[in-house]
Amino acid sequence: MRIHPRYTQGGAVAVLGGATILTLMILVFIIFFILEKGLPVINLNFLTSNPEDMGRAGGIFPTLIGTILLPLLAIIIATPLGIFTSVYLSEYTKETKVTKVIRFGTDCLAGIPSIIFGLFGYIFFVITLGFGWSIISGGLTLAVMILPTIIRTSEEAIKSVPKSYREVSFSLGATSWQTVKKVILPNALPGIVTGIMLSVGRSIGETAAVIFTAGSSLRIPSSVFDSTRTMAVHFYILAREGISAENAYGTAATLIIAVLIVNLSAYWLMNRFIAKRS
Amino acid sequence: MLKRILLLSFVFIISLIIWNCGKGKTSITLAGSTAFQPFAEKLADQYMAIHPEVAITVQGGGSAVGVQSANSGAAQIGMADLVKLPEEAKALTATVVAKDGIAIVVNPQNKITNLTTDQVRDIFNGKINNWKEVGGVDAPITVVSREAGSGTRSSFEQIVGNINLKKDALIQDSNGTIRETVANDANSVGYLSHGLINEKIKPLKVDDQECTTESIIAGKYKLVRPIFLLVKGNLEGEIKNFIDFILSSEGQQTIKSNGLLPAK
Amino acid sequence: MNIKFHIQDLNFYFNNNKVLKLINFEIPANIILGIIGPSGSGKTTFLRALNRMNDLESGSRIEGQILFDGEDIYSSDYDVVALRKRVGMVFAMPVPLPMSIYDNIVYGPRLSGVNDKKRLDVLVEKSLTAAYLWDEVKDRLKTSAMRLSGGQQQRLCLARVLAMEPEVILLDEPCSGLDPISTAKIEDALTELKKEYTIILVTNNTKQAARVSDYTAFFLMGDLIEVGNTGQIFTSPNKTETNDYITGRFG
Amino acid sequence: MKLISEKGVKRLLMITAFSAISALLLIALFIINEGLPFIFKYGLKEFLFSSDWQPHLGKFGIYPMIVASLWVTLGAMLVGAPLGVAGALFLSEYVPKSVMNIIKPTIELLAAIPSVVYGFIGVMVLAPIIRDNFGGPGLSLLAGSIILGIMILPTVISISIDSILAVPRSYREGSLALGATTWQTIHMVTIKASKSGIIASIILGMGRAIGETMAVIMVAGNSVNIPHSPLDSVRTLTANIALEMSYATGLHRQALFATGVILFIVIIILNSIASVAIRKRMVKK
Repeated sequence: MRIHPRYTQGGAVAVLGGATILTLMILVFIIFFILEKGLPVINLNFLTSNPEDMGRAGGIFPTLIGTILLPLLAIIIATPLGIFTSVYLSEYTKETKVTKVIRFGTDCLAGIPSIIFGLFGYIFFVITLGFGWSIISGGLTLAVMILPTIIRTSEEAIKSVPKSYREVSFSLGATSWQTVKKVILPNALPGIVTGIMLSVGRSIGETAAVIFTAGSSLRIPSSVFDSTRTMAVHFYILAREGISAENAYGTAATLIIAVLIVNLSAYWLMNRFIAKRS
Repeated sequence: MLKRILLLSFVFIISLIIWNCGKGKTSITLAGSTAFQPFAEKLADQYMAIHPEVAITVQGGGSAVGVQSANSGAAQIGMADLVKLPEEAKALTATVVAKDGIAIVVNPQNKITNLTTDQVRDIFNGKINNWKEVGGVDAPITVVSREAGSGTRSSFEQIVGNINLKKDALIQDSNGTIRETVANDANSVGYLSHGLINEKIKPLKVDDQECTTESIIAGKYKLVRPIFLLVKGNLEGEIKNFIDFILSSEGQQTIKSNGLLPAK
Repeated sequence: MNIKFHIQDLNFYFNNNKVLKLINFEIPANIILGIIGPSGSGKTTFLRALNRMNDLESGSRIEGQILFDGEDIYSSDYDVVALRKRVGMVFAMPVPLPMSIYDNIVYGPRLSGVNDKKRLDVLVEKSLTAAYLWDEVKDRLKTSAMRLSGGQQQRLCLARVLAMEPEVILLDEPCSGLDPISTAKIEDALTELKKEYTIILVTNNTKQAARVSDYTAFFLMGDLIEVGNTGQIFTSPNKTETNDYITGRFG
Repeated sequence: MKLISEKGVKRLLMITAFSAISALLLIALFIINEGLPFIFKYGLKEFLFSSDWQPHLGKFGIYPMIVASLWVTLGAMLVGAPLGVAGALFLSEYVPKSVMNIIKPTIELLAAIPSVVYGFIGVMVLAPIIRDNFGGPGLSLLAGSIILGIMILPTVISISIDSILAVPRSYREGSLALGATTWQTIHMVTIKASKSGIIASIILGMGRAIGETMAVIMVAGNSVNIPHSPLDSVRTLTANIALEMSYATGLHRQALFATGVILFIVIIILNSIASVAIRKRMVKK
């Protein structure tokens, strides 16, 4: 029996739409869950003052600084490394066993739990290299942790740039690097930005890897060799040690509002860049 | 575009590294037990208010990190809430700075108020599986325990004695998550630091002794575990001063008023 | 007559499939050479061999020599980038890069380090005019090239090549997707351009070759069957295969 | 004018590529170095196939955790992959671009929510629902799978959307012009053309699901049990490492790293199966 295409069409729209609505409902629920518990504690004082009385009172100012610095450092290190790696893999070498192994290895490392990255960073950066619990140890560890995501998403984005663009660019006398710079990367930008945003998210939300490497000191850092505490770690400590649920959710709510602003503005910037180009 | 981004990030990294300013204070780092971390932070704040020339940093990471980092020198003071210190800690000077009472808690809907030590043991070993066997409603018991190695669990098992935790017991790895689990399951029983009892959970009497600061200090309530500070070599200089401060009446008062018990 | 390309004993392989078999001939300067032949005859491969675009395909391999102004372009120290600047190419499908019309045109010159705004402006006008496109787009140079029609896009691609000021222009079936009017415009442009450039035009349309080219080469199954004066090829070919093809008996 | 020659660029890129890859290799070596000696000392067979995990008695068997890891990952993929890919298809094919520009960053926001927050939502909301409706302790394999499935949604959706949007419009137009409905076009053209990206999204999502610790620790219950139903409490390999690492010393610590080695092998196997299986399905279409 053959079902008329119109019905499969209707069915498909219903199933896909249903799945989308379910996904969005979950998303909205999670955001509301956090905001409902967290918004009541957020005010200017909460954002600008230091935690007091073990975090039960006061604000979260030092964690704001940690939350900005750590992921920023990680992204600054990992983004060029990741993009260059994917450019090298997709534009500068032929598809061989080696590239396949590298790609497979990258996929596998994406599944290593963050605590392992944390322990690695603790032994390697904190103790062996003597950086101590510090922004630099944490940033480097997070950078390694998000590398697989950036490499894979950038590679997919680069792959999706039409081959004809490359041919045209080469035929106009461009070198490989000129082609990469002027044609491939700009056209792969949306995909690369997705990878970066997912990585920013992952490093902002990370706890285990951060506690072991950047530490969880509440003092405002005075150099990259000082320890810091991110909002995620603050939430972790307040909630898991059962100190203050109110301030924990206040921290989480601040976190998601901040990330939402960062994400939306990153996309706005990207779209403006694309619009300006063409 | 690409060049500008690269240049900007380069400038950012350099400025971050140069930014280093105004050090030259004596600095002490504590690391380890997450349960004691907030207390250490508060004590450090108080100490630094009196001694502004000292900078104290407090890190978490767990008791194992406390032992390791005191050994490796990553921290001057390790914090550990282990009952029995491991081999690696033998070379460290250990000072008990606080104690922690362990409360056996159930959901507030549960009508039970008292268990004997034997009943506690049988419940956690899986010999008693239904609340009606200890005088409650007819409902299966959900046992919630801490992870193997945890200081709270070791002391709980040691003090109750002969515990061989039943296989399907739920495991949570922090006081906060134990509290949340018990608060959300009417049939559950767990144990946690007595300073964290709130209205969402109900502490039980053990052998008719209430789990309160007074009864613990009086030695009536038995479930208590020590919290250690570990230092490599002998106590001296600012490190000794800080530990002395924690052991002073002011430090001990801070510990007591925030939910732990004084060391002595 | 000045010879641009010497092709000597050229064999070409893709993954051990021989797609060009022992090609030998010479291409003089300032002419239009039309290359005809059925699909799969190797004419596009031959064209792409001339500016080494085949290098981009994995598994390509060459035997023999192609001399460009007397230099072997496949020798290991030959500068491919410089070659491609001298030998421009227009592809079968119009591929404007996703940027403005202006930026498309100056893409090549900018790569060679020309950044002077005035010079670029002159180049843009000159090459667009030569490609018979200037009047249609002169008021919207900053708009996206993707918004042009197919015929306009292909002329843009031609203008883009002209802006590099190459010596040779390779065209790979440039009119395959275009309407007769756009095709006529491109053909007009080509006839005009051969004064300054050497043009090699691969086409599926034998009539087009007859209309615009001075010389015509006929490829079949990787063999160069015949090459000669266009008039002679179309009126009295030496080989029966050529005759069969141009009279439409196969292909 | 040119600072670096083309050859120099290539060399530079090669160095970055290999430094990135060696950083990742270093991690692998680190785990193996810390964990492998234990496996030799304790015996691979006993370690892998014994169900007895009692560190204080010196018993280290991780069989139940291997089983649990496989089930939880499979469960998470069953929840997250279809929802994610379906959502991505719907958003990129049926929803106007302006709306998507809001929805996509918001979905990516989910990736930034600390996993502990997911954990608390699991304990406070999901576990009671499961307990009251299906029985069991609530903290279970099912709860773990659902929470993980939700957590991988941003990865799957975002990366899939990108690769679907990268499919040239002409493909779609070609199919629609032949009288195909939108769904037939998606089914026969779009999915095929964007499969590489969709596979990457699922594999990265699976990586996140296997590697996630905090949320799983909080919602899966962590009993060292071979699960007999989705309602049983389970402990995954990752959970085992994170759960006990903070107090582990000596042999216990080594055993946890050895768990990491096994986890690494499980990941390799799962990745191979996943890429082969997904590729096969995609090719069939």
